[in-house]
Amino acid sequence: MQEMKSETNQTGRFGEYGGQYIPETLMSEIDRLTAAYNHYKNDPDFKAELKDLLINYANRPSLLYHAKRMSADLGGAQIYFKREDLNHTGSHKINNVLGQILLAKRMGKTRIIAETGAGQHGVATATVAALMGMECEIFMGKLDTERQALNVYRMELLGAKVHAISTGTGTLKDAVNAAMQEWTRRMDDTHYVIGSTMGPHPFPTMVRDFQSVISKEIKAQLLQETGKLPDAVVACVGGGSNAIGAFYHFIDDSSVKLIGCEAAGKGIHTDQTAATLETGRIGIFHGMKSLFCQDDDGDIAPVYSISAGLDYPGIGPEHAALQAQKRVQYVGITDDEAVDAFEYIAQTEGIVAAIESSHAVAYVKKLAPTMRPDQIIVCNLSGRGDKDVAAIARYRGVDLHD
Amino acid sequence: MQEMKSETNQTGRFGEYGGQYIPETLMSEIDRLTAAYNHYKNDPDFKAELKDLLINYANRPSLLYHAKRMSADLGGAQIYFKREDLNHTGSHKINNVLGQILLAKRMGKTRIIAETGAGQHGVATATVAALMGMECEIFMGKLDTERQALNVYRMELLGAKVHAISTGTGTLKDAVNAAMQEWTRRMDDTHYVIGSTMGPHPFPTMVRDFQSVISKEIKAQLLQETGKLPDAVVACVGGGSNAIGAFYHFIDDSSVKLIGCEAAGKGIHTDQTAATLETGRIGIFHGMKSLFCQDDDGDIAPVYSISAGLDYPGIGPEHAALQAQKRVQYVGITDDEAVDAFEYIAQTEGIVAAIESSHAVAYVKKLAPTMRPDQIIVCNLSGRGDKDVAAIARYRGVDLHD
Amino acid sequence: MTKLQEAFTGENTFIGFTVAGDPSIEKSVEYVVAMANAGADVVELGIPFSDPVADGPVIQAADLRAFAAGITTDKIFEMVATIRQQTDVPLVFLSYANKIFDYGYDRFYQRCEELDVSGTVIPDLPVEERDELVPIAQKHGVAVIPLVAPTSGERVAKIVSGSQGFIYLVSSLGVTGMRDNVANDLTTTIEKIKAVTDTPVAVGFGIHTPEQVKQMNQIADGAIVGSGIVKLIEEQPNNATDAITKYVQEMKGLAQVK
Amino acid sequence: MTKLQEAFTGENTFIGFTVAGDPSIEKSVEYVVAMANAGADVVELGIPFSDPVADGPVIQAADLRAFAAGITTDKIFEMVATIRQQTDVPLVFLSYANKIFDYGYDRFYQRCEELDVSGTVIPDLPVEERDELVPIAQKHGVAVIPLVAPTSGERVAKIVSGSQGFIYLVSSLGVTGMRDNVANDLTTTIEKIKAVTDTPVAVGFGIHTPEQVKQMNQIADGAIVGSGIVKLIEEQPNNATDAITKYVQEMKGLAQVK
Ligand SMILES: Cc1ncc(COP(=O)(O)O)c(C=O)c1O
Ligand SMILES: Cc1ncc(COP(=O)(O)O)c(C=O)c1O
Repeated sequence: MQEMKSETNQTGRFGEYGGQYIPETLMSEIDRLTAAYNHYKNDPDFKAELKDLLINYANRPSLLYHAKRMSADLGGAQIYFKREDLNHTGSHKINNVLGQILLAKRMGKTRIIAETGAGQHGVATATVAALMGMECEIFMGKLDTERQALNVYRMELLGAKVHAISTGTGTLKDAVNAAMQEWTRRMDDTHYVIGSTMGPHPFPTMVRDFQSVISKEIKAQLLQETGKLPDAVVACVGGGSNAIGAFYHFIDDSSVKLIGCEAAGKGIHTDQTAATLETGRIGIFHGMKSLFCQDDDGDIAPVYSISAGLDYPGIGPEHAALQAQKRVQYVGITDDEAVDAFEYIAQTEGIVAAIESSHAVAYVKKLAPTMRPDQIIVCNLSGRGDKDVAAIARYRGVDLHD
Repeated sequence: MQEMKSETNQTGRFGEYGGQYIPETLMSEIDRLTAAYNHYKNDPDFKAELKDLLINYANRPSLLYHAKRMSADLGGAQIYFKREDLNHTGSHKINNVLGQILLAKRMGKTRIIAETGAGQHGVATATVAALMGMECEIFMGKLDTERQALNVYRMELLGAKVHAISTGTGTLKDAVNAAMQEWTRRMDDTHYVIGSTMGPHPFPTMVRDFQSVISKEIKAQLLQETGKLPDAVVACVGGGSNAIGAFYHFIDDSSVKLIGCEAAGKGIHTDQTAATLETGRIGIFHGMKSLFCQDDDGDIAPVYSISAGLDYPGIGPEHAALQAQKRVQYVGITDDEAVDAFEYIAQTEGIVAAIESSHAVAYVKKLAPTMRPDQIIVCNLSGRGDKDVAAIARYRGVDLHD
Repeated sequence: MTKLQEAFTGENTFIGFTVAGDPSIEKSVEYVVAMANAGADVVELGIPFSDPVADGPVIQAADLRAFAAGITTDKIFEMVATIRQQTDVPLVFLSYANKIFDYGYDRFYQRCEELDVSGTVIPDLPVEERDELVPIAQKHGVAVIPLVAPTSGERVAKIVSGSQGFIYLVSSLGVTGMRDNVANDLTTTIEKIKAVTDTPVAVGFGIHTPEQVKQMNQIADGAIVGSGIVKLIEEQPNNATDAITKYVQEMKGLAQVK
Repeated sequence: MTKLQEAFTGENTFIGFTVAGDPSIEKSVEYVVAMANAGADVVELGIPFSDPVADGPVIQAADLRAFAAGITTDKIFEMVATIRQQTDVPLVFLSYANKIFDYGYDRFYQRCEELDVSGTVIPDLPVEERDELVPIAQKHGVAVIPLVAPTSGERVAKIVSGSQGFIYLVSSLGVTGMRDNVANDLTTTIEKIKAVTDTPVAVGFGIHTPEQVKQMNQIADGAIVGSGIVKLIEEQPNNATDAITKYVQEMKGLAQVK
């Protein structure tokens, strides 16, 4: 099973997926980044500084929380939540951002750019840029800046400049396009912090490595508490970073079922979905060969999910490979199921989880009752749901004039 | 200096402040509560369960974070932030709520009521009530429910019922009135979780004890990191719970300066202020003898602060006593200063702190440059500021249609 | 025998309550006098407070009307001076602790003494906190009327021992207001009180029919009616005299209920 | 010598770009033919993509116009068939990798071969990923035109070795668009290329004046103009033929700049 851990080769292939499909203009910079990453990831100084920031700034290790009420209520497996929502800035995004910006600093960069959808990754990036005294510009679809005006102001408050991108659908995909373009224009002093396990190599590998702290902690925490491995690990999948982070150190443990929950939106048989792994097909986009939601002619299709963080037409190449290898099972969770789970975990455990993470919780609700009480599910709570409360209210028909 | 630690006597007096000024109808219940608290606070089982919840649910210990960039920028003392903002639910309020609800459970209660202003304490209460499977009703001024519609929905999401109180000014003080009334009506199965070090004995003592984990941790963490005591501890003061929590274990250490920052609003010489310790006078209200903002005829005056959590016309009796003893210095921080500090810490350290906590940060900005680099200030970040971003934008004239 | 105790010597002892200054100082004087003339044995005058935690919506609204009319504690004493020109009915104040504390205990009770106010009912001053005030009130010959609640249990003896004037027995849980069923276990509480003291016991909170007044006068020494009267003022703020007169007469059993 | 290489044998070699289907299939055919007739040595035909990451706003807008006109890859091949009835000007496609990948590499290059399309420029297919496609293109005799950027540095040799058709040298950083100052260190890059291969070098991105075309033809083998032409279509979508003709003639030095 060694190859299962899908170590990347030189050009970042995971099976047939991955690669570096980007303009030549960026390739030298990407080469430099790859070299720098390969160097610093083994550099004791770099590792020590990153560890210190993870502990003393991001608030790691995050709790592994035994959800006793929910376990009892569902009447099956013991459910544990990995509480990435308790990280500084409220999601797993900070793990990756700290790693990349620290790396950028070592590379001599003074300016950081990033894309953001709902704003989580943008806020994390603006945060760490402020902490490290770096210039920061965030690219965000115009529609998203309107839907998430508060997050725009939050990033500005942190000292970042936010660009509203009106090309295309004015959403996350277009923000990535714009950030890529900006990087092409100016790379000498600038690092582009991609927010998920996507894009050209080395991003999918690098982001995965920075996020793999999640499964490393889960393994140690659960072993200490129960002396066992989990029977299943469940995580939501947008670009795939929190999921691969939660899966990584279990990939070689064949007894551990790994389940990725993608956003089915109104249902995978409707055109209002973002379930790339179930409905997409292989393609080349945003620097990688992977699975994408596309129309008949190879154009990227508009996608839909109630969750802005899962509303992306692609998937990280490592997930495409893990699906092909049948190592990870990917399931679609509808808006309805996610909202139900959002409410359920709030009322059962007093945790307001991100609507993204609620997709994973929704699957746990189905899975747990089919398992024995001596079995264990670990569900990654990738973020907190404060940002989602207004949208959930709207979904339930409650009009908030906030 | 033993008496400095202001151990309460039987009726909860701190010097001339404190006491139990409540209707006779409630007194038997208050007596039962006092007895229960005195019993369980020394009960190993209770202590163990609370400790477990603090660690495994509230995410304690909270970080003690060395703000190096801010220390360097201000060019004086080393600044450490106690990161209560990283607690589950985003503020120190959870420390107290966990303690009280656990106690209520031991007392056989099945129903929890609480007041809330901006919603922080209400959310924390609804959260823990959900966790412990207890009924929960929250009392909130009508005006506040309108200003904080999102927090109302959040509490409902957690399973709580929220009552909008339209009597009086429709704000926090009236919410307390209403919760008191409700408790008077129904106390057999109901515990009233007061959210700060206020109200009749045993609340000011009990809430302080539950919050004193803050200073206990600060002391241990700082000793471990620097081998020293801090030179100053700074905290914001609304009812006074986070401040007393941060001060408590330093009260006997006379070398440690303790500074409480209250909300001066538009200025302590205007009528738009909530600076009780500087502008209030002794009175009897909400079950305690303490300092209150009052008009000429002994009626409670309307108060004002940009910060909903500090917008209260009274102060916990222990603070009134600590001021009288000159053990703690209380300073007023204006809206302007607090908003500046809110922006400053965001841009310097990447931390979006609560506007309440920003009052303490504002004073640190003044204090640090007057101190030597080998001196240490610990500032309590009582909560996170996500809830305040919209209000700060409005304050800065930015119109967010979120 | 004090003036207050004397008030409890007749039939159907009735204490009427109104908020001082509701709806105006003049009218409020008129209504107090009307109550006295209609046969009220004691009149309880509420001092409005910004935060009347122990009161229900009817009395809270009366407080707001009184504030709108510009009421202050000083003006209330002026009001009482005017009332005293027209009646010597025993008067007691209902006041939250802070109003008295902030006025100054000594100054307050001195004025009470001057104006022949017999007692004070302070809902947020339980027996535990009474000592700071009772000696001062006593010095001026003013009773501090203790409240006993259905929940007082073992506390009763401590509360009523050494009491003066009368004892205010809260008829049921909760805040003031009109209730149809007044709790029935009052008898037990009254027995507990009577075991300790012979200070008269008046029952209040939730009483609003002549039958209730009669019933209370059987098991206790008097009845207090608050919201019932305040409601009449709310209904016709400037013309409540007749209604109040009739209401009090009915309560006293001096008139037929229509 | 291939048809493409032949195109680089004259003076002022000029490659004109337009987006296929902008603003309509008919007009797009007309504009390609007009370019050819006006003297363009090669016409580069952009295949619209939903997410043209390497293009500036002018070409992005053209893509949208083409999509609005219902363009698809199949229709583009039909377009080329029509074009081929009127001109045998060398044609190359500018396409993002996914459009070709999704159409099927073999199927795509087979159609190119059938329609005498000489090459493909794929902005998001760097040398690292070329191998999956080049053998197939070669089988069909279609050139995969490599892009070299000012930032390519040591990568140049690897990129251009074994190249066919021509080499697309990106004149300056960033995406396509009109720029006034074309970077001057092109010469160094061209020298690096020439040290490895004699495949012709055409410079593109940011070229829009006849002087720039002349200058590029001095230091390199040809110039590519994209946004300059697309802008003319944007200005008068249905009547751009004359403007395009004149523009191409000026670029070729066949007409005076007004
Ligand atoms: C809380 C949270 N979870 C999950 C995601 C999805 O991203 P990924 O799949 O990279 O973890 C996001 C993205 O914004 C997020 O904010
Ligand atoms: C974050 C935060 N800090 C401080 C306070 C003030 O309360 P206290 O003075 O009891 O700490 C509040 C009250 O809501 C709060 O939410």
